[in-house]
Amino acid sequence: MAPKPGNYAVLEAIQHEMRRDPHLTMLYEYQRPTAVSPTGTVIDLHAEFGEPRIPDWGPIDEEWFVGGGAGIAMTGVRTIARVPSMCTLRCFELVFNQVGKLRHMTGGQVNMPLVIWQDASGRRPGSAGQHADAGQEALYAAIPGIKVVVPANPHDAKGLMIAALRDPDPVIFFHYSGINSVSVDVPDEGYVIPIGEAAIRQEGTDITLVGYGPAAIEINKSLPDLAAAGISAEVIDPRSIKPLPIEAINASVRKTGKLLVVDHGHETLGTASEIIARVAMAVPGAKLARSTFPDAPPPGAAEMITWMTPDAPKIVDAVRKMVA
Amino acid sequence: MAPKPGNYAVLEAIQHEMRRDPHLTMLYEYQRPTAVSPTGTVIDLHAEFGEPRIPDWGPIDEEWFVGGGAGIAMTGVRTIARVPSMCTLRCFELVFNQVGKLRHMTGGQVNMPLVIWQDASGRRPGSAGQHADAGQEALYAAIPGIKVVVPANPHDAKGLMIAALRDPDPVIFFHYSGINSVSVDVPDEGYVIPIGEAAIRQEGTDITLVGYGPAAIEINKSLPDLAAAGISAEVIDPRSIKPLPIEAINASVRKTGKLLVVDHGHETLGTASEIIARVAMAVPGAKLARSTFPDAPPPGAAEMITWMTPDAPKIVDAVRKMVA
Amino acid sequence: MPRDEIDGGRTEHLPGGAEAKGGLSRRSFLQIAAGATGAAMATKATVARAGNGWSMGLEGVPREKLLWMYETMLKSRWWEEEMKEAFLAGKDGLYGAFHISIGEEASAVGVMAALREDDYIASNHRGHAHLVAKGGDIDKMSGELFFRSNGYNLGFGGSMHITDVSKGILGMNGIIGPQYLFAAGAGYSAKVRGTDQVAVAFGGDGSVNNGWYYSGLRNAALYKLPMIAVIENNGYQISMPQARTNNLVNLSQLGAGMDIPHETVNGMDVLAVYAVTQRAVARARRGDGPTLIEAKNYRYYDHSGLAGAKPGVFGAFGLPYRSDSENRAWMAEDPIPKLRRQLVANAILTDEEATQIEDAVRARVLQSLDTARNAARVAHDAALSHVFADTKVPASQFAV
Amino acid sequence: MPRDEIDGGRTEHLPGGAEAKGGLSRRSFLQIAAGATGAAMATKATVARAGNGWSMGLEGVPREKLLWMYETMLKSRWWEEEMKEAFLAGKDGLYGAFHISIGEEASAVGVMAALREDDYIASNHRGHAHLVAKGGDIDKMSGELFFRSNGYNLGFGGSMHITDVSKGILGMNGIIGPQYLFAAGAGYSAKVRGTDQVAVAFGGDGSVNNGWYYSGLRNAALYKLPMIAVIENNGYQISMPQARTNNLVNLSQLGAGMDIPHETVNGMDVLAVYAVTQRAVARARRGDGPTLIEAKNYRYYDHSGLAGAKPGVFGAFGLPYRSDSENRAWMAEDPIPKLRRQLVANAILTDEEATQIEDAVRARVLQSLDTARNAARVAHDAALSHVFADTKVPASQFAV
Ligand SMILES: Cc1ncc(C[n+]2csc(CCOP(=O)(O)OP(=O)(O)O)c2C)c(N)n1
Ligand SMILES: Cc1ncc(C[n+]2csc(CCOP(=O)(O)OP(=O)(O)O)c2C)c(N)n1
Ligand SMILES: [Mg+2]
Ligand SMILES: [Mg+2]
Repeated sequence: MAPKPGNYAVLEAIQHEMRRDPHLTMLYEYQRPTAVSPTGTVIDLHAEFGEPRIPDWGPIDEEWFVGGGAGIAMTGVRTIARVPSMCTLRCFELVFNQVGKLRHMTGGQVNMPLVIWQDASGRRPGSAGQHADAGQEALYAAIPGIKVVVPANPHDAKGLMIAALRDPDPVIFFHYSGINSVSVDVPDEGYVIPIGEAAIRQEGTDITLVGYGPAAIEINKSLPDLAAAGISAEVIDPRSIKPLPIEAINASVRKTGKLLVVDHGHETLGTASEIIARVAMAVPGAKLARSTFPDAPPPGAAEMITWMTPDAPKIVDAVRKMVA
Repeated sequence: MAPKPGNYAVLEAIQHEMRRDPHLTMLYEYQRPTAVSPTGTVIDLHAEFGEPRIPDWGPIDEEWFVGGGAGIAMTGVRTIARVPSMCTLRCFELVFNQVGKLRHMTGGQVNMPLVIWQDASGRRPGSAGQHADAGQEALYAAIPGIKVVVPANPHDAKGLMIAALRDPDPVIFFHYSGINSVSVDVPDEGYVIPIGEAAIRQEGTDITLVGYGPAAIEINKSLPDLAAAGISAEVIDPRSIKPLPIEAINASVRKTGKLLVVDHGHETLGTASEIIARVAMAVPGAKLARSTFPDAPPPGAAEMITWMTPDAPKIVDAVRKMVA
Repeated sequence: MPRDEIDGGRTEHLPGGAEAKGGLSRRSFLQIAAGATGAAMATKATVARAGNGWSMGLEGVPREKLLWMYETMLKSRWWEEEMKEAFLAGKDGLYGAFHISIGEEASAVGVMAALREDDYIASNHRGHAHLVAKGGDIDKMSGELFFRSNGYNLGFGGSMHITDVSKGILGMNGIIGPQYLFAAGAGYSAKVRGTDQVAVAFGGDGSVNNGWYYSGLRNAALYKLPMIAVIENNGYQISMPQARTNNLVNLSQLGAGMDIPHETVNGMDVLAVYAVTQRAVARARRGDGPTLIEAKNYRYYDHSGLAGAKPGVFGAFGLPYRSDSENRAWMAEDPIPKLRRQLVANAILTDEEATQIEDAVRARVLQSLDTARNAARVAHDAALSHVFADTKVPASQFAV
Repeated sequence: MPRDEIDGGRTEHLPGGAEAKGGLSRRSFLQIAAGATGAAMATKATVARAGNGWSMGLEGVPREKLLWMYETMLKSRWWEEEMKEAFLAGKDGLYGAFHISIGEEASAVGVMAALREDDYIASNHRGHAHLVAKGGDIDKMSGELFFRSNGYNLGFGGSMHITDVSKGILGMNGIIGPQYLFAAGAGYSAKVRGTDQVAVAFGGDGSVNNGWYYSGLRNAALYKLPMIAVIENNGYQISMPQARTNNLVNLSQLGAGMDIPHETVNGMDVLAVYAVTQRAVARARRGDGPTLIEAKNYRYYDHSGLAGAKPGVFGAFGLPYRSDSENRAWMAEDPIPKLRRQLVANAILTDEEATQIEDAVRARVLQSLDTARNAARVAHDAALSHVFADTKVPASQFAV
C-alpha cells in the first residue's frame, strides 16, 4: 500500500487483468502503456505482453481503436481502447449506433466486453479550445447500453478499471488527468469497486455536495473552509454516471434538505441536470443548485478559464449562501 | 395558404432563401431536394440553382457535408448540410470540436453560418436499431456554440428553417419525419419563427404539458381526451432546445403548479432532464414528471416499440394521475 | 487503368450491356420476367473465358463445392423471392426494412465457398445472401422478418440486423461502414487467439466513401490482418448512381493507395468470385494481410421494399432511376442459370437433378415461412432486457 | 515504388542521413548546435540536382520571390526561436501549447510562394510557419502566445489555434484531421463564388491515417475542387515513429488510390517545394482538381514544449525517441542556409546583404515580443462572449 500516480494505478489494474485473461487486448495511440511507481517498480505492458495484445504504438485513428476494438470484443476477446483526451467524442457515433446497441439489436446475442479508456483534459489554462474540456461523460451516459465511470483518485481508478474489465457490457472509463496527482493509498493487489456504487466521502447534515472526477477534487479542497465556517456537509462522489447511484444521493438530500451539484461539464444537459431532475422528482421541497462550467468552450487565457471553473472558493461561497 | 407536407415546406424555405442569397449552398446525400405541393407546384432545387450550389447527389459521407460545409461556411458562404436520419451523430465530433467552437476559439473571428438539416426517424415499428431513434437533439443542445430547433409541424418547420438560414451561428434543424404529415396551413411567402421562442399551443390552468417534435404531436392528440376529462392543460412547444425558452415554461408552471414533460428521447439526460432541472430550481414546490422513451435502443417489433413510446393514451393516463 | 503489382492484376472493365443480352438458359423464376428467349445449352467454350477474374470454368472445383454453390444460391434466391411474395400478398402483415439481394447471390456464395465455418463475416443492410451462404438458419431468418420470438434477434432486429455470432456472422447492420472496422477487429482477434481465421467485410459501392472503410482497410494493411473487404458494386446507392459519388472507374483501385492487393471481379460469376477469394484467403491465412475485392453486380429489385415489384413477377421494373433494359441486361447474366448450365454441360448434374434441387430448396423455404407464421409474438416489455447483460432498464414511458 | 501517371511522377526516396552530413555553410543559430564545420561556398552544380522534386536550382524564379522566401523563412525561424527563448527564460510566465515548426519552414514558405494573397490555407497544431508565410502579423501572433488582448484570438486560442480569416488563414487547429475537410470546403466555396482561389490543407504524417483526410481528398477529387493537400512528413507523431503507423514508404502513394496527382518532394528545399506547388496550383486554378504533396522534412525540437531545448542552443537534443545524430543530419540539410548559399552563389545577394536581412528580421521579432509583454491582459468574463455572435452565455459557475 502506497500512494501511486493515477496512470500507474490504471496500468496496474490492466496488468493484473492481462495476467488473468490471456487474450485481454489493448489498443492505444501515443500514450505508451508504461509507468514507474514511486518505489521504482516499472510497468511496461508492451514489454510484458507484446504484440498483438499490446501493439507497439498505433496510428492517429481513434475510430480504429473503438470500432476495431468492438470487432475484437464481439469475437470474445476482452478489449481496451484508449482514446486521447482532446477527442472525447471522435468515436461517438460508433459508441451510440454500434457499441451500445449491438447486444439489444441482436436480441442479446452480441457480447461487447469493450472498455474505452477515455483520457480527458479537464479545465486548465493555456490549452484552449479542444484541450481543456470536461463533461463529455454526460453525453455518453445519455446513450443506451453504455456504462460510464469517472474516478476521482488513483485508488478508485484502479478498482473501477478492474470492475470495467470484468463487466460484460461496454464501459467508458473517463480518466481526467487532474486525478493522477491525488495522493491516496493504492493497494498492490487487485480489487474491484463496483460500478454504480457511490462513495460517501464525508457525512454531514446541513447540505449534500455531489461531484465526481475533477469536481470531487475541488469539493474535497473546500472541506476545511466549510468546516471552519461550521457547516456540516455530506459529500458524495457518485463515481458512476451510468448507472447513477441516485438512491444514495436522494437519501442524503432527504436528510440535509439541500443539494449542490458541482460539475466541470457545461450548464446545459450535463450530469448535474440529470441529478437535479431526479432529486427534484424524488425529494419534493429540497433546495437545489448546481455550479458548472458555463455553456462556452474553454478559453486559453488563465484569467478566463480559472474564473469559469467551479473550484473550492466558489463552492465555499455557494454553500455559505445556501445554508445561510 | 394551404396545408403542405413538411418536406415541401422546408424546401420552400430553402428556395426562398436561395433566391435571396446568390451563394447559399446545400450539400446532401440521397434525399433529392425536390417535392410537389398538394396543388401541384414543383420545387426542384437542383434544376433551379444547379451545380455547384446544389450538386447532383452526393457520396455516403456525412462528415463531408458537415466538415466540408463548415469549410464553405467559414469562407462566407451560407451552407446547408443535410444529414440522413439513421446517423444523427455521425458528425458529432466535428460539431463539438469545430463547428461549435471556432467562433469562440478564434476570439470571434470565424463566422459559421452553417445549418445542419438533420433528418430524424422518430420511433416507428419495423426499422429497429438505428432507424427508429429520437432524442439526439439533446446531445447537440449540450454542445456550446450550437443552436438547436425541432419543429413539430410544417408551418414551424418553414419559419424555423428561414430563421436558421439567417442566423449568424450554426443551427441544427432536427426534422422528424413524423411531422411531415401534420396538416397545418403554410403560407407561400417567407416568414421567420424566431429561434428561442416557444409556442403556447393551448392555455390552461391545471397542468403544464411540454413537448416538441414527435412528443408535441402526441400531446396534441391527447387534448380531446383531456378536455373530455375536464382537465385544463396548458400546452407549450418550446420549438428551440437551445436556446431553451425556459421562461415561458416557468411562467406556466408557476400558474399550474404541475409539469409533465413528454419526450421521445431517452430517460437519462434527454431534454426532459434539463427542463425539469431548470423548473425545479426556478419554481420550488411544483409537481414534476416526465414521460420518455426508456433507456433502451429502439426494437423492431411493433409490440415492443409501441409500448415503449410516450403516446397520447399514456399522456392522458399520466395527466389524470397527476391532477387527481 | 490501375495497376495491380501483386497477384497478377485482374482488374477489368465491365462488359457493356449489349454483349450481355444474348438469350440464355434460365430457371423458372427468371423466365417469368427477364424476357428469356429459350434454353441454349452452353458449351465449355462459352462458359470459361479463362481465369482473368471475369468468367471462370469449374475445373478443379470439387463436385460437393459446386453443388453447394448451386443449392446455396438457390436457397438465398428463393428465400427472398418467397419473402417478397409474402410482403406483396399482405396477408402476414409484414412490415419493416427489406433490402433484397436477389441478383447478387454469386458474390455472397463465391466468397463463402472459399471460407471455413469458423471464419467471420461482417455484413451490411443487404446481407440476406451473405447470411444464407455463411450457414444462417432460414427458419430463424424468416422468424426475424416476421418479428417473432423464434427470430434470430428475438424480434429486436428485423431484416436489417440479423446476426448469428455462433456461425461467425457478426451481423447485418443498418449503418454504412462499420463492417470494415468489425472485420478488421475480428481479424485482429484471430491473431490474438492464435488462430488462422479470416474475417470478411461486405459492403456496397456506397460504403467505400467513408472513413471507416479507409480505417478498417488501412489498419488491416498496417497490422497485416487476415481481412478481406468485398465491395459489391451494384451501380447504385439507393437511387444515386455510383458514378456520381466517386471518381474511380474500378473501386478496387482504392487498394493501390494503401498498397493492398486488389482485384475487380465479375460479381455475376460465382466461380470467378470463388477463385479470387481463394487467393485472398490464402494470403490472409499465411499472414500476408488484407485483400480488397470489388465484385461488379446488380440488384434486380429496388433498394429497399417492393417498389416496382409485382406478385409472381421476377425483378422490379419501372423504377425512376434506372432503365428496365439495364435491369434485363444484368438479369441475362444471372449467376444461377449460368452455374446450372455449366454443371449440366460438365455432367455434374442432369437437368432433372438440377430441377429437383431447386424444388427441394423452395419447399424448405416455404416451410420456414410457415414456421414463422405460427411462432409466438414477442412480449411488450421484452425490450427492457438485453440493453445490458443482466439488468432491465426502467419503463420510463409511464410518467407516474 | 508507386507510379505517378500524371505530371511525370517525381516520387523519390529520401536520401540517407550519410549524404546529408557534409559540412555546409550555416547561419549563426545553426552554428550553435548543429556541429557545422565551416562555410563551404556552394556551386551551381551542387545546389541544382535537376527538377526531380528533390533539389532545385533557382532558375526562372524572380528575385523578389527569392528574397521573400529567404526573409520569410527567417521570420518564422526567428519568431519561434525567440519565443522559445522567452519560454525557457521563464520571466514572462508563458504557458500553454507550443509546437515549434523550426526545420519545417521550407515547406510552408515554398507552398505559400506559389499562392496568392486571396488563397486559403487550413493549418494544424504545428502552423506557425504556415501563418508567417501566409502573411500573418507577428505582433498579433506574439500577443496570442502571451494570451493578451492584442493577440490574434484575443487570448482565447493560444499558439495552437491562431487564425486570420482576413488573410485566408482558416486557422491552426488542435485536432488532427479537419483541415482537409475545411480546405476542400473552401475550395468548394471558391467554385460557388466563381473565383479561382485555391485552398491548401497542411497536415503532418500522422494526419493521413484518419477518415477526414480521406474524405477531404476524395471529395475534392469527385468535385474537382481547387484543393491541395500538403503532408509534412517529419517522421514522428509526438514520439511515435511514422513507420509504425502506416505501411507506406511514401505517403503520397495514397493519392494513387483516389486517382489524385501526387508527388513526394524534398521538404528541406524551398525551391523544390515551390516548383511542385506551382504545378499543383496551376492544376487547381484551371479546374483540374486536387493534388497531394508529401514534403519529407524534420522538426529540430520536440513535439510540443521545450524538452531537450536549452537557452542559446539551437535544436532539442537528448530526446528519448530519436537520436541526436539523426537530428544533426537533418539540420545539416537546413533549408535557410541552403537558400542563402544559392542566393549568394547566384549573385542575388551579397553575404553582407543576407546578414542584414536576417538582423532586421530578428529585430522585428524581438519588437513583437515586447509589444506582447506590454499589451493589456484579458478580462475574466470576456469568455462569455463569442460563443454566439450576439449574446453572452450565463456565468453558471456561480451556483447562487
Ligand atoms: C452512415 C449511413 N448513411 C446513410 C445511410 C442510408 N443508406 C442506407 S443504404 C444506402 C445506400 C447504400 O448503397 P451501397 O453501399 O451501394 O449498397 P447497396 O444498397 O447498393 O447494396 C444508404 C445511403 C446509412 N444507412 N448509413
Ligand atoms: C484527433 C486527434 N488525435 C490525437 C491528437 C493528439 N496529437 C496531437 S499532435 C499529434 C501528433 C501529430 O503528428 P503529425 O501529424 O505527424 O504532426 P507533427 O506533430 O509531426 O507535425 C497527436 C497524436 C489530436 N490532436 N487529435
Ligand atoms: Mg450499391
Ligand atoms: Mg509528424
